[in-house]
Amino acid sequence: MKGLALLATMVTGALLLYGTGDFPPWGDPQDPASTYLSPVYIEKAVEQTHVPNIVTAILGDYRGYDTMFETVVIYCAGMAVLSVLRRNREDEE
Amino acid sequence: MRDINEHTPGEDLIIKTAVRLMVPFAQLFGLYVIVHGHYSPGGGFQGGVILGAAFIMLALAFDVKTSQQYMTIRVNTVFNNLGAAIFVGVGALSAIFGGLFLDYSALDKLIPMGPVEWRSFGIFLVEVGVGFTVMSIMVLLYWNLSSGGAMDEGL
Amino acid sequence: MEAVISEIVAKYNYWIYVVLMMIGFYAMIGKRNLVKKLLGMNIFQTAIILFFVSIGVKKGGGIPIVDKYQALAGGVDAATVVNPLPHVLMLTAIVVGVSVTGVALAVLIRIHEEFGTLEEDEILEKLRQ
Amino acid sequence: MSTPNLHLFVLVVPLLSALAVNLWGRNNRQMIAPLVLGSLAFSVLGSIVVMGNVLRHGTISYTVGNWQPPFGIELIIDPLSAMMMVLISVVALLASFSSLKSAEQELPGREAFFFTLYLILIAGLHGLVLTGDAFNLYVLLEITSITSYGLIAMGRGRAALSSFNYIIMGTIGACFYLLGVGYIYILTGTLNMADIARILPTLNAPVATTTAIAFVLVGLWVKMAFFPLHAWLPNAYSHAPTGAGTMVAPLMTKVTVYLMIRVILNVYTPALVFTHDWVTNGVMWAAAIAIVCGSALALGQKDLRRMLTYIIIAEVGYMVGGVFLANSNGLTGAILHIVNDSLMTLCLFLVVAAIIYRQGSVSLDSLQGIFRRMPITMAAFTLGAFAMIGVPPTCGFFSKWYLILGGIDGGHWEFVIALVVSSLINVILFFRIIELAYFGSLADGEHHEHGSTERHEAPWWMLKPLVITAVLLIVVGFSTGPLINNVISLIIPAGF
Amino acid sequence: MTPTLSIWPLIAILVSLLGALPIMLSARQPNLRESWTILIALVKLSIVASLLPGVLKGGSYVFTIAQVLPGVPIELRVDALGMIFALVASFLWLFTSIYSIGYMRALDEHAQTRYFASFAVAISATIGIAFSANLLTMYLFYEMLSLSTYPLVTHHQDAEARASGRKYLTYILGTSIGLALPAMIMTYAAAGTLDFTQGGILAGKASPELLALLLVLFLFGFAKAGLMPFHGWLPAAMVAPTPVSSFLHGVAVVKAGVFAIFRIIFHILGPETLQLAHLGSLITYIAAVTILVASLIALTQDSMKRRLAYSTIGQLAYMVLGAGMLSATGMLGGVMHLAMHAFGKITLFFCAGAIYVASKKKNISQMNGLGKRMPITYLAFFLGSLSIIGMPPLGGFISKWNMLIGAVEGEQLVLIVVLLVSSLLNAAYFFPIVYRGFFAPATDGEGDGIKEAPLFCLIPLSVTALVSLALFFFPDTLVQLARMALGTW
Repeated sequence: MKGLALLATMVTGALLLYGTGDFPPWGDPQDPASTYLSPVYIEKAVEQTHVPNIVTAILGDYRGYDTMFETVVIYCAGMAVLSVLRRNREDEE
Repeated sequence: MRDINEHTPGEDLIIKTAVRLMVPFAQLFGLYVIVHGHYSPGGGFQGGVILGAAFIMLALAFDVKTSQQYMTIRVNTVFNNLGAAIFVGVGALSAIFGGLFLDYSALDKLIPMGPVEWRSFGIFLVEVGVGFTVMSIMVLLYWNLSSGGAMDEGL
Repeated sequence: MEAVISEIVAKYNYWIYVVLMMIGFYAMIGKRNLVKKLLGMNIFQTAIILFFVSIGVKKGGGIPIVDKYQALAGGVDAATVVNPLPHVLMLTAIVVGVSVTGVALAVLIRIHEEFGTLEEDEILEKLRQ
Repeated sequence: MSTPNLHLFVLVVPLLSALAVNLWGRNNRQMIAPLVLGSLAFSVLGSIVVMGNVLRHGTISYTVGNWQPPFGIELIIDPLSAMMMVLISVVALLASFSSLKSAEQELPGREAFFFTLYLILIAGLHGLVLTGDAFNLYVLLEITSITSYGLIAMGRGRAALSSFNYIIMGTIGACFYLLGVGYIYILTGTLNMADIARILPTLNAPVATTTAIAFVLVGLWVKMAFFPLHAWLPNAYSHAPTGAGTMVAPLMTKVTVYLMIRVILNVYTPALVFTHDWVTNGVMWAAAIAIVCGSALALGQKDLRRMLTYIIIAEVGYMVGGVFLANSNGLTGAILHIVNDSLMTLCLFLVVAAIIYRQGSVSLDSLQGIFRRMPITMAAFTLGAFAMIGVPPTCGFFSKWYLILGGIDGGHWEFVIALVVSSLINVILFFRIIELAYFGSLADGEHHEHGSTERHEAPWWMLKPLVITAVLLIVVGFSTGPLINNVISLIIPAGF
Repeated sequence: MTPTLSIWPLIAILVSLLGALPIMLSARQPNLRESWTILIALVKLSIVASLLPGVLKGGSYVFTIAQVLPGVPIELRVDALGMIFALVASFLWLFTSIYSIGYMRALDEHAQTRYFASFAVAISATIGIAFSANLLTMYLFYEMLSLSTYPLVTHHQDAEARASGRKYLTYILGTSIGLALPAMIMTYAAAGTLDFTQGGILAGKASPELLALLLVLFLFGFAKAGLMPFHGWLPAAMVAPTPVSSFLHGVAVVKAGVFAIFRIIFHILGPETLQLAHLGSLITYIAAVTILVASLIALTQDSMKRRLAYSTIGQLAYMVLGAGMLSATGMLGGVMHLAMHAFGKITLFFCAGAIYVASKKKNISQMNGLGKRMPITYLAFFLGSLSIIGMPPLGGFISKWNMLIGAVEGEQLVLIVVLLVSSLLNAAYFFPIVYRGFFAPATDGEGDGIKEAPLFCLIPLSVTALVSLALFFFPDTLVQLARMALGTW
């Protein structure tokens, strides 16, 4: 069991590292991640939303849909915990 | 070494007093983090967690019941529903007012103050909603997990 | 050899996150104690967060908060600001992680009430009877 | 409300009514049923209208917050997702009738929480089929997961343990998916599905691309309980509260299969996924084994609901195999089977719910001669069983037809044989029960038709959806041709 | 002559399908229920008969129910071959219903409503098979027939009945799903259509190997035809009440299997195509073996119904044999035997049932001297057995004669021998029964009170016996239909 788990772990890790082979070097200003979308966000966010904190702008507006569901997720977590633990009182009564 | 028969729950005096003193400042700070999210690191989640932490401090220093004097279960329920409702509601509202979903600028038809300003304000609104939900859920999680769902004594 | 070293040095962030993640992953599938599984899960998610945030890094980039009026007047030079998108994503991921942990803890409490233990082997033993 | 947002209201109305249920339903339970049924009925109507629009005016691309993609989050409503929306809302509505009953019996005092999670889960499923953004998909995946963790953990006894295993496996799946997305993001710098599909072929980063694809697919396979990764499903679904199983079992795995199809067709192009033959063949073999093992394990079960969970695993094998046949017949069969299988599973789980409601157990020996106690339920069960076996003209036959046809086209005989074998095993599985139910006990000496003296049928509240579902099985079966010509054929990419 | 669009075929099917409802609803009043059954049977027979003249003129009626798969609708077509089967089935159903009333009431069977209802569904499935326009539709009704007869086989609900019910399903569904379905899909993949067309749809579209594979899959896939080694379900199914055995397992179900094989050979694979691939002998040899083995086993059976069952297996193989000769005369004989055997065999089963009702005797060894007490029954039995054996002046002679001619034309010596030998065997296992009945002295004290079975039983069996007699003198319509079915007129 443990051996199997260890093997699985090693294989996964090796695969992940192997996958990084094609990546640009870390923090390279020219890598796609920081040349395709992010410049537009950085340059446009303020004038489009009047929010100098770009992270907030993206979080609240550009990707507001994500954030909405994120709120729902934590809401669900609360409800789930409540409903899972609530049973005790029923059983005691 | 506190006396077993002593009924006032929680830890010793110093902690209680310290918590009493800290809670208002913590809450103030939490509010600041929420509303100042536009201009500095912060926003609904961060502020909400800090606000929640304030109540959790109460529950830690005294016990869950005590913290429920400051935020009753009913209020908590209202808060977490209200928060989610604000966010979804703002989105739905902007869709109803002719825009696309979550397109705050569409709310300009409701109160004219300029589409871009509305975007900024809409972000603020949803951040407040997020803050409500996160705060109340954090407290709720602590109440339940610490007391195994009974929501009375706590740790 | 040189090439490999330089490769690793150029991307050591990935190595760190992979190692961290594998610790968590092993705990998740290898450990027999449910709480350890849960902790492994948290490490796992933390590793992913580290990974994403490290994507956002940009040499010579500052924090993604700019001066509003200056930005409105003269615009912003993208080179001076790190990539904000990964931070946004990770805010979401953190919240998801917290939620899952909360639910998992609640479930663990129920399991402990049900079986009186959190050791998987003992639980399975109890189930067999 | 304005039509361009209708599909979002299909999602939002259940969400808001979930909040309402939680807020007001705790104290007065009369609130719950109208809220749940009303919102779900609305989403049924809405999704049907959306489907009509899509079929008339073609695919809709919608951006939340009115930012043009890839900056905002894009929603894609093409015939496939429209069809899934209709399917989800219909199944959810039908299931909710029975869930309301069994919840009030099994979870007294907790219905409010139960249906809050229930409705949010449905909303999450709608979001999943709508979204056109890789990361948004992850968030919604987590929503559906967390809600179902909660729903499952509400069950009695071992439910908590099963739920915990599900949490671990589900998180692994979701995180693998997230990793894959991260790799894609590093390579392309975008999260929009259409954008990724446009950029990815132009890069030459074979290693990273392959890794990304592998992790995304594996993550989804964990979520849908594809063969080697299926261990969590039977416990989770058979220990869940009856009301939860009735809705989760038909929808969750099918929607995940839909996601896999979506990812393969619209994120990575088929050209990138089906590059290596050994991979495709491996998956085909895994699917074949999944089908055979799932059916074989089902044979060993002593409890109807547990038996059905293993059949679900086999059915997942059907669909994954159908997709990886990588020919149009196979894909058609897979998509068709998503529809048919969720209806069949719904039908059978509704039967289970009805029986449990009446006699508390569905262990095989408790089904002795049950036909004379619950004739309508068992009649519907028989129809569902025929569909599972694949007897024409029930819908199950036609999807199986396409899958086998695709298997023959692709020359994957192992898959064809597995399909046939599993149908045969299903014959044994279900006729074992039918024999018990119909010809089982004549212990009490009265040898005359209709043991109406002891007849004890489930309440109409649970029977109505059951009967409707059973009829749907036939109707869908007969409308296979139109369904394929008008909807599914529009989805099959030209390369197939 | 272009096919005319007509809804009557659909109605002919639906009338008994929907008729099941009033039968179930009138469970409480048996008389009403039985009169429903008779009424439905009459209506169905008249509808089928009303379609006959058009078919005799060379026309055909089509009706498309639904377009389920591209190129494969669920469609009904009434042509000559189907007409033969439909006529025989609906005609005999009428008399079986009458007979059932006598039988079931005399024995006071339980669950008669379920019995009559499933019977009604079964007959609609049979007509559906007869009127199907393509393989998919036929497969649909074929499965419907299997499933609707399952409750009839398990009717008694005791351990034995359930065991044989299980066996029945295992054989029938197992083969139809395991062999026929893949074969059908392969055919579709190869030909792109499944319509029954004169001369087959696979001409030039399939390699000889594929053809051989398909042929074998289909031959055994339609296990209702009882070709060895897939015959085991038929003797097992004899636990059912006698009307079921007589009609379903003497006529409808088994003939459905043979009919399906006819459709495959004539209209899917195509005789010429098979001829080119030299596959005719394959069919004939499988059939020949079945004939001989089945007849030999029949000799050893003491239970009346089991003996009849094995004789049925043998006779079914005759029809397949005839079709397998792929020569005009041979095929003609095969097709005609479908009808001839139906009348003969149902008579025999009716007699067996009548004897059981009158004397509660199942085994031949106990039936000494019964003939004197129930002369009509035994006379009918005699006629029926003559027809099966194939002696003039009974219908069976014509069909067997044609097959013999076919064998001679084809210079297939083996087949000639098989046909002659098996006829002798048939005689060998039928005549003893008649002999015991009339001439063997009744063991003393036995069967004093025994007299003829109730009229409800007696009329049908005498009618069917007379019909098989009449078919010898007036076979023209049948011959014409058969020729049209084979396109050789």
